[in-house]
Amino acid sequence: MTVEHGIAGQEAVAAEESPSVVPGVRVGNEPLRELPRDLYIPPDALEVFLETFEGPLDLLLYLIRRQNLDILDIPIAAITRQYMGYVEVMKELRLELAAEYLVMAAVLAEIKSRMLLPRPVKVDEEEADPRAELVRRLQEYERYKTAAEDLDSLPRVGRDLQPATAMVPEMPREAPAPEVSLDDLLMALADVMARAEMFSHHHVQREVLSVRERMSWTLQQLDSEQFTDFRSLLRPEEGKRGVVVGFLAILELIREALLELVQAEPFAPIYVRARA
Amino acid sequence: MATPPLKHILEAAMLAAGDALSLEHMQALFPDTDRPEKPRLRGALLELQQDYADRGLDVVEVASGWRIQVASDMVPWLARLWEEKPVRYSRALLETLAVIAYRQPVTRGEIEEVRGVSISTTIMRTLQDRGWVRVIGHRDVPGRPAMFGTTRAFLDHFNLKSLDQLPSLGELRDLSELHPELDLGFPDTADPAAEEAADRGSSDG
Amino acid sequence: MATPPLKHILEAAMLAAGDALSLEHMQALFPDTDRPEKPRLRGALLELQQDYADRGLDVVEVASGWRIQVASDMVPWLARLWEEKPVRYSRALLETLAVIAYRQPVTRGEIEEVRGVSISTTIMRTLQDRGWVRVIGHRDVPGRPAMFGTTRAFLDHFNLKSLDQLPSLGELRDLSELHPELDLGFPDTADPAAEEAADRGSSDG
Repeated sequence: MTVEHGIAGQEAVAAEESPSVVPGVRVGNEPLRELPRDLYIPPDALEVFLETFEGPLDLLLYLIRRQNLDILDIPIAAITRQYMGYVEVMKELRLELAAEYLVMAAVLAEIKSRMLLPRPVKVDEEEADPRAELVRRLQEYERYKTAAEDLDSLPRVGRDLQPATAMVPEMPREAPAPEVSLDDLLMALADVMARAEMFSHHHVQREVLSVRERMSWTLQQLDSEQFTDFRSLLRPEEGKRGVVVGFLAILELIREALLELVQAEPFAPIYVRARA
Repeated sequence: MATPPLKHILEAAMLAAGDALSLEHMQALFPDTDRPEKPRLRGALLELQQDYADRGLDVVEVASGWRIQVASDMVPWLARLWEEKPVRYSRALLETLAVIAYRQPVTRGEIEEVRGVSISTTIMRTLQDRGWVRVIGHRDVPGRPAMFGTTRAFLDHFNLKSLDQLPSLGELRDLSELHPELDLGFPDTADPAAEEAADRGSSDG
Repeated sequence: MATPPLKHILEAAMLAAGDALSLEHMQALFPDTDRPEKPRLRGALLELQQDYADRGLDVVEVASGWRIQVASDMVPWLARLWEEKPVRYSRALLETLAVIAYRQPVTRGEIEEVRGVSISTTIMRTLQDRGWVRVIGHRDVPGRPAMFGTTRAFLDHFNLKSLDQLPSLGELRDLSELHPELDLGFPDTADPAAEEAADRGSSDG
């Protein structure tokens, strides 16, 4: 019996007492007579136990740490055999066996075979220990596994601490009015116009917005009760263009039947009134 | 573990809960064997009340129990605590505003016709409350619907001197590029619709 | 209206917010003309910290600002305040979070390489839904995989001010650290494990 089997054997009291045939578990074509000797947990807890591994690296680390081995000096043959034992059990218990476990099995087998080969007398600097990559990955994984445990032990909200909150009676919330950019507005209009098919050929026209604006202004000057002097709606100080715009606005309003004109006699003052 | 003073346990509990706790609920914090009687709880709460005097916080009894709350004279100092996130206007509101700007004077019915959907009263009220839109008359048709137009405040907000400074509908079309069949000059655009249109254009011609 | 002491305004604000407030946010509580400088704010917060000593409440600084929280030694007394037990996180989730926290920016593929297993979409979604992890860019390699990093909310949740405060990662050691003296003279017999392996290899077969 090898050394690590000895250690495992001392731990594996439950495994030693296990029934000689594990029900329903077959390895290859043979029923599994015994659980792997290094299992130290009762077989009925095996499934739960195996499911706690976070992957092949986690399982390997467990095998190494359990025997107090230095991660830099893994007895690859022994570890490989133990690893394969667990993988076989996982397969037979029909645990959902991630492909990563099988990949790791292949990696271990390859390292084992390379270590069996006779080594050249002169060791090249380049020729690294075949375990190097595995050791690197194991250490890397172990760092983060430990980091995860550290993280879990940090005080955290909801478990170890709770932000303190006081009620606020009738809070006067000054909700600021939303900002709207001109781009937002124009995009909204482009959308609505597209929907309304305003852009189809025969509708495309030069919208004279100043006329529209002036129509609004003109309407605001008017009253449906009394007449307003037509001339007061045109503002010479705006120049020729301003007068034309004002005039067009009035014409447009008449066309839309929004106002009416009255002239008592030729050349008399023209009066305007909003149509009631 | 040493037991903290009762008033500090109650203080922490009320602040952790962030809401009122009944005396029964406070009692339930303790194991059966060490449950303080209600008079003791009340005593501790009154002590807390004294500790809190002049601190901007009150320990008060309300219908559902006791709670810690910000004192009313402190409230004005917190008014800006939540004001940082302005709400956003809905798409419907922006479209309505755009239609009013471009088609004024315009009635609600006319806006609905352009947009193809009905407009909620809330939207019209919001636009008027904001001071961007006002009623500028009534159309002389049955029902005398109000006609809306934009205001000076609207122009000011968008930093415009007059509505003329808004792009024309034609320029807007370019902005949206929604109808590429008009873009006959650029047959090599990636838009398949444009290519299709260009194809048709040549075979038609 | 008399101005209350600065520390009381800040206390009320933090308690009203029920969460961390940045110094900038605290400054914004005051009108432009009367905005306290950050050193003054810090001074007031340190005063508060002293006032709170031995009271079962802490004034702490975390990533997104300062908050008042129920001290951890008080939490056992409040355990019965909530019906539900605090959530336990799975090892898979914690390990994934640890790799992201220590190695950011990191792609999902890189996390999987470190952990030696594929990572479920559920875990990545949970971490993002909780707001602890977010996509902070894409690596410029084929497929442009998303790179993940942690957020302020992550630091806040674990009561940290910055990533510096995370416990330090373990050291990586090198194989050459082992038996260096043997490697010098007897390169071909230096490795006892290889011999052992050879032994067993033959007996296993």
